[in-house]
Amino acid sequence: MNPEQEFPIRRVIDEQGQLVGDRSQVSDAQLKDFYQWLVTLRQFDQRAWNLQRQGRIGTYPPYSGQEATQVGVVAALSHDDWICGSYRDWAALAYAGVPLHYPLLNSMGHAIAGHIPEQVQALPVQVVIAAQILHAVGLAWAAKLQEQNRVAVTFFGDGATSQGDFHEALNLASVMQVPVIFVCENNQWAISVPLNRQMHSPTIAQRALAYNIEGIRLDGNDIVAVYQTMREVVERVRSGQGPVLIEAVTYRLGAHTTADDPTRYRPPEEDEQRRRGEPLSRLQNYLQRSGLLSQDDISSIDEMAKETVDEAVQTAEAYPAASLAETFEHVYGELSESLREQRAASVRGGAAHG
Amino acid sequence: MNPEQEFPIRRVIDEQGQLVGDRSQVSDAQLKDFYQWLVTLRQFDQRAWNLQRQGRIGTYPPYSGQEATQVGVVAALSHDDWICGSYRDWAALAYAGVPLHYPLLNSMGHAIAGHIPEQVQALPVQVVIAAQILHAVGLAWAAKLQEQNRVAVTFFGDGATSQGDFHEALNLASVMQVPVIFVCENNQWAISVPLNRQMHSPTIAQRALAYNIEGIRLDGNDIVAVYQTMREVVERVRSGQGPVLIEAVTYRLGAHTTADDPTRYRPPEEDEQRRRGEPLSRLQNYLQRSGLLSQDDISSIDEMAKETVDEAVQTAEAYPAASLAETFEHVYGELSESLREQRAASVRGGAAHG
Amino acid sequence: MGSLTMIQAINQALALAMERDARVMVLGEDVGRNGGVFRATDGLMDRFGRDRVVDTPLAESAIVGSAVGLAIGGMRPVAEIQFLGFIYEAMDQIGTQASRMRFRSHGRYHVPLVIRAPFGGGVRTPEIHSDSLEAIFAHIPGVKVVVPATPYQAKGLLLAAIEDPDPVLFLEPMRLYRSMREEVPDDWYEVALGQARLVQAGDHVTIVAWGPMVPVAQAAAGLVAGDGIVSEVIDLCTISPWDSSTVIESVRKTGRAVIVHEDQRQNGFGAEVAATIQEQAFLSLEAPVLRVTGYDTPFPVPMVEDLWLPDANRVADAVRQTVAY
Amino acid sequence: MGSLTMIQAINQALALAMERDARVMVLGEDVGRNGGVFRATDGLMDRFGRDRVVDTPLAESAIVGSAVGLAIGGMRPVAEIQFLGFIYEAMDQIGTQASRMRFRSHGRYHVPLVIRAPFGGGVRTPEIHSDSLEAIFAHIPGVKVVVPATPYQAKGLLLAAIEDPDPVLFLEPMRLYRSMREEVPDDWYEVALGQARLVQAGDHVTIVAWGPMVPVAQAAAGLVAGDGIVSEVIDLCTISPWDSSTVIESVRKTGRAVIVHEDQRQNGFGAEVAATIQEQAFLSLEAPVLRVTGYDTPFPVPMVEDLWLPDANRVADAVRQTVAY
Ligand SMILES: Cc1ncc(C[n+]2csc(CCOP(=O)(O)OP(=O)(O)O)c2C)c(N)n1
Ligand SMILES: Cc1ncc(C[n+]2csc(CCOP(=O)(O)OP(=O)(O)O)c2C)c(N)n1
Ligand SMILES: [Mg+2]
Ligand SMILES: [Mg+2]
Repeated sequence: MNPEQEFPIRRVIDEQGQLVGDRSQVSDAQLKDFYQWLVTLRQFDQRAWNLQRQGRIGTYPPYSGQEATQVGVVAALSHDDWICGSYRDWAALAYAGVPLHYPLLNSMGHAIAGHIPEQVQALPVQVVIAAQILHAVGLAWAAKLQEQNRVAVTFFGDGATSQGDFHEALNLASVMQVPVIFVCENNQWAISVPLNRQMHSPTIAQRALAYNIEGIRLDGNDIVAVYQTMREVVERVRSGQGPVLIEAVTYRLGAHTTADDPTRYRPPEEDEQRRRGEPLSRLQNYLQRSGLLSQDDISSIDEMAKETVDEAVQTAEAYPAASLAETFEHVYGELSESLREQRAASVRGGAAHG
Repeated sequence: MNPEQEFPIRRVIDEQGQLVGDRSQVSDAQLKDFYQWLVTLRQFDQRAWNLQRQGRIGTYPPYSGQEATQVGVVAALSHDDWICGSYRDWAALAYAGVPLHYPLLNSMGHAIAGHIPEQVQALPVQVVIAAQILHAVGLAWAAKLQEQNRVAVTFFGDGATSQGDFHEALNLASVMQVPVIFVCENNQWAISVPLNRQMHSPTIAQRALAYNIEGIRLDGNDIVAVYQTMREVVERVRSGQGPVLIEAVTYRLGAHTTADDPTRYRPPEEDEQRRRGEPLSRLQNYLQRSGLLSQDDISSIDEMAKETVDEAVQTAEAYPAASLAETFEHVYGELSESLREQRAASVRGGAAHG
Repeated sequence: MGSLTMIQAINQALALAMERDARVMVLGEDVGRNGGVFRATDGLMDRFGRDRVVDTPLAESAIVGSAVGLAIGGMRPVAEIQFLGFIYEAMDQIGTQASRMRFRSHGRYHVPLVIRAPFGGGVRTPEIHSDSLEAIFAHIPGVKVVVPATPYQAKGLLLAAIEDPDPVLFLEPMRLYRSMREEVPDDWYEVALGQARLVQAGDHVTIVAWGPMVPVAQAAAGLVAGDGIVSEVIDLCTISPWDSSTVIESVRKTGRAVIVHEDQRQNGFGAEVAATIQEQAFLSLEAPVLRVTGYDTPFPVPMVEDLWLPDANRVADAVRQTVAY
Repeated sequence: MGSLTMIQAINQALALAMERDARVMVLGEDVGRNGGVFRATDGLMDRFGRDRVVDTPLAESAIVGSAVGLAIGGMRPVAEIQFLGFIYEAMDQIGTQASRMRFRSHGRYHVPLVIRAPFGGGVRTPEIHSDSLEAIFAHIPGVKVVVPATPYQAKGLLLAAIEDPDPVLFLEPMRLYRSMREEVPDDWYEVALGQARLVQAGDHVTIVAWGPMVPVAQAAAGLVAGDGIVSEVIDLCTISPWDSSTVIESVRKTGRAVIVHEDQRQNGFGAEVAATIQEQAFLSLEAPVLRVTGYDTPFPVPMVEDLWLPDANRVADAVRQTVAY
């Protein structure tokens, strides 16, 4: 078996922004909306980076380069489909309806950042690599049992595929034939570990063969390929045809987090080459090339994005501080006697030495 | 991909004992020796079952039906290759040189049963499903680093393939390209769970595709297929060509353990059909058919086996009882102060109420 | 009302819960067709179907991790870990996932999940099958830990656990599965989590135990009664959150305490009980709080387990020692 | 002799061990090219090559499980778990495998394995990264648990751990990695495992701490010195097996004890220390043994962690309370 042949990369718009496939499932309006999202999300990501550098927020994990995958996937979902992502999936959450100041609250250390707004069906971001993959299987399973016609989507990295939970999740999902879509954001790196030290196989999609489920490899920097493929996959999965594994081939443009220095481990040539395919300029090129986007449009979208991001920053910075007392509230549904006493003591302690 | 086509079952002697392939890599003498081992091991297994029924030993996990795989694999190893098996792999250990009274000591609850004799390179039997697969990877890795020219073989069940450790082990082994051979004894059942509830894929061998390593499916009830394939595989693995996954298709003739009642879950028809291929009668049929084994041979081999088994039972039953004091000896290389005190107290307590 | 063993009481509780609430489901290894290796789930698959009684693949992390999703998604999963010793495979899904979803989501989600697991010695199992691990889970905020000691308690506590909005580890002492019968009402009833049970009242010493050690504590109380020592025996029932008030009140009365657990001594849950007693009943204490426990070795081979396990004699010795102090 | 931070001392210890013994190897996530996320393994790959400094796939169970095999196979693996909070993924390989190979094989095999892991708060990490779990491992027979509190200690303890024939969990307090410098000999030296360290002598109260709480205990001792209270501060250094003699001896002298740990309170290791003190120094105790600890909640969000963590004031309050008892 030749995996690269068996799992060809689906692509509709190439690195230069040329149409190389069928884009009949995505309207011009949709594409322009995607563009606006990608611009806003990119600006946000860069602003967050800067805020961290200024000491205004804590550790932040940038998603730049992966926006097309995150947005394209979520765009193909219904509002009550489940989303279970990792720390790097704030773009997906934002597109799903989580306000943009949430990731900032998160990096500022506010507990509320985990409280996904009620109208969004998503779990809080996951830090433990691969754990959320099993939650998605369970959510999809619950949906199937309750005949809810919902699917669950889970995002995870290339590194996550090495974890036992990845394997156990795909196996269980295939045995139970639950409506879950596994989206691997293969950004080539797990912190400093490149894909070829993570696994000996050329593709991640081929792991689907182990579970007798469908595996699809696509260009994760091409939002059209992502969106169109997902539309098709979501429909199939929703209709009960079992789980699907998607490998979205993409690239982490920035550092792993604000605490990381990728120059320690990324060869500059490879970096240079990989950056070329990044999703935002690609989409912009295509839209400009096909006359769907003028220079004026670009400026005004940039402007609007800046406003949106400014607002998110202001909201986050104006947010009331988290309190220690709150920490005791959500350990259990009810405060135990001992926790009640500890909470009281913590307040007294604070008062005594405030 | 059609897994059953991609991974055809290697077979040399068929269920009726007819030669259907090339057996040039195994001599007549070797075959007769195998036969003697299979007879002895089968008798032993049945005796152990009876001993448990008589209350003379505790829980015992019979291996009947899987002897060809266990013996055929070990026969292809060198003396210093590592063996890491599960609770059901006493036939493998016995063939490797562990005295036959060890499994009895084990089921009688003697601590010494874990002390594999010095001349055998094997880990004690493993109860936690799939944990030993990682140990084998580490042992193979150590051998590679120290240029020892050793391989490691690990046995595990079909159920074990669902565990995270299985996946992590195969992935790590393929990345590090260590000399390990993964032997899955696919006996169709994990206690009461049949293969098709354990996984959605028709074969276990196809899991090799996920790791870009070689996968081989063979008739685990055909000792010639097992032995010849293993000879070839061991040589390749020893020469540094990376790990191999072997699916030995076999059948657990008996209960999961003496505590299990398979009539609760095994459909009689399927059971009936599966039993037909069992390794001992198959080999006997072949040997008789080809004039290598007379009725007299059979009787005398049975007789010898009985003696061997009798001796094992006597040795085990004469073995001095384990003591509580010993329990403290091998927790750490040295007894801590606290353990020393506890040991002393345990002896006092025993004396006071003896 | 019937006279049931603990395993029957558990089976009945599961059936009742499934009957009453269509969201309740059972999943685990061999829980379906086989009815569980101890028959805790016997008959449930025939009665409630394959959708609600699920034989899972052999993967504990998958069992618990998917159950977290099932619970958030609206079901009420009761997962079985075949033996507690194998729960380490699911440790992350319990310790950083099930236990933290409520906390992580600042109250948006919670995980009404019960994880049942047989544990403890006295039945001569192979390695790992007899390990006691309640102390480890008692140290993890966000999960509750329950250990029944009688058939009646088992049913009522299990039903309360299934109704509880948070993850509950329900640890079943294997050696008590069939060791005694007790009258158990046929209907639904709950025994509240987090409350200790006074097994017998006494004035001279408080013996604190749970699960498999409750009968041992009772037997010890019987032995020392011959010496004129009247013991108060308390069954904790829930290890986390535990009912320290009942224990403290008792020790304030008796002035002496002996804690009994089967688990290893070092940092066993007895340590927490002893530490709390001396903190909160210091001035009442006439003698050090003693612990009678398993030794700090792995659970031993079957041949010596009876010697390793705390028995009535060892407990009685400790009681005499503390009374004579 | 150089003035080193703890992270430098650890790096030096690893380099020294690898230089001296070709069997010593380092494996884990990002330990190679990147030198570890805290730079503990910085420069080792360049110096000792890719065979001995291995960037593994992202799989903790594989890291520990294969290291068990490596150790039995003749190597001396030093595995890194990137943050202690992720060690649950390897729980089975630690709790039933590394810890039991000696026991299971009745002494035929042993596992000379060191597992290093940064832990603890004070550095505003995302969720799970700051969890303290020493109490859990202290409850598992067959592993040792070491927690250094200074650069000198860190190097000497790590070298002793690498020489030790049994699995050692070596837990590195993140907040002490770069918080202070200390003179550290360039050469090989060992600080024996299992021995507590007298940080300062005193007569009025014994403060027991380890790792990240040692500087806090010292600061508290400074605060109460103003009230005329002279504290004896003891750094446990090794949590399992722990040096109870040193602690008991001290409490017999001072009659009072305060235990400080960052980990949650319920069944934290402080429970074992308190339980043991009252057992063995009962007649010397003038006041209950107090515990100053993290609260029984998950480690909180960065914004409140300083309030959650025990600090010198909370410890000083407890000291005053016990002295005034
Ligand atoms: C179980 C676990 N182990 C280790 C870590 C530390 N860690 C955080 S991110 C990361 C790399 C993840 O790589 P990948 O899955 O490819 O996701 P990416 O960061 O590239 O999005 C590691 C090792 C963790 N968070 N969880
Ligand atoms: C981690 C773990 N989970 C559960 C068990 C209980 N258990 C013992 S054997 C077994 C089935 C194993 O099936 P398989 O791997 O096919 O091996 P077989 O018994 O058929 O040889 C189970 C579930 C265990 N020993 N370890
Ligand atoms: Mg990645
Ligand atoms: Mg099997």
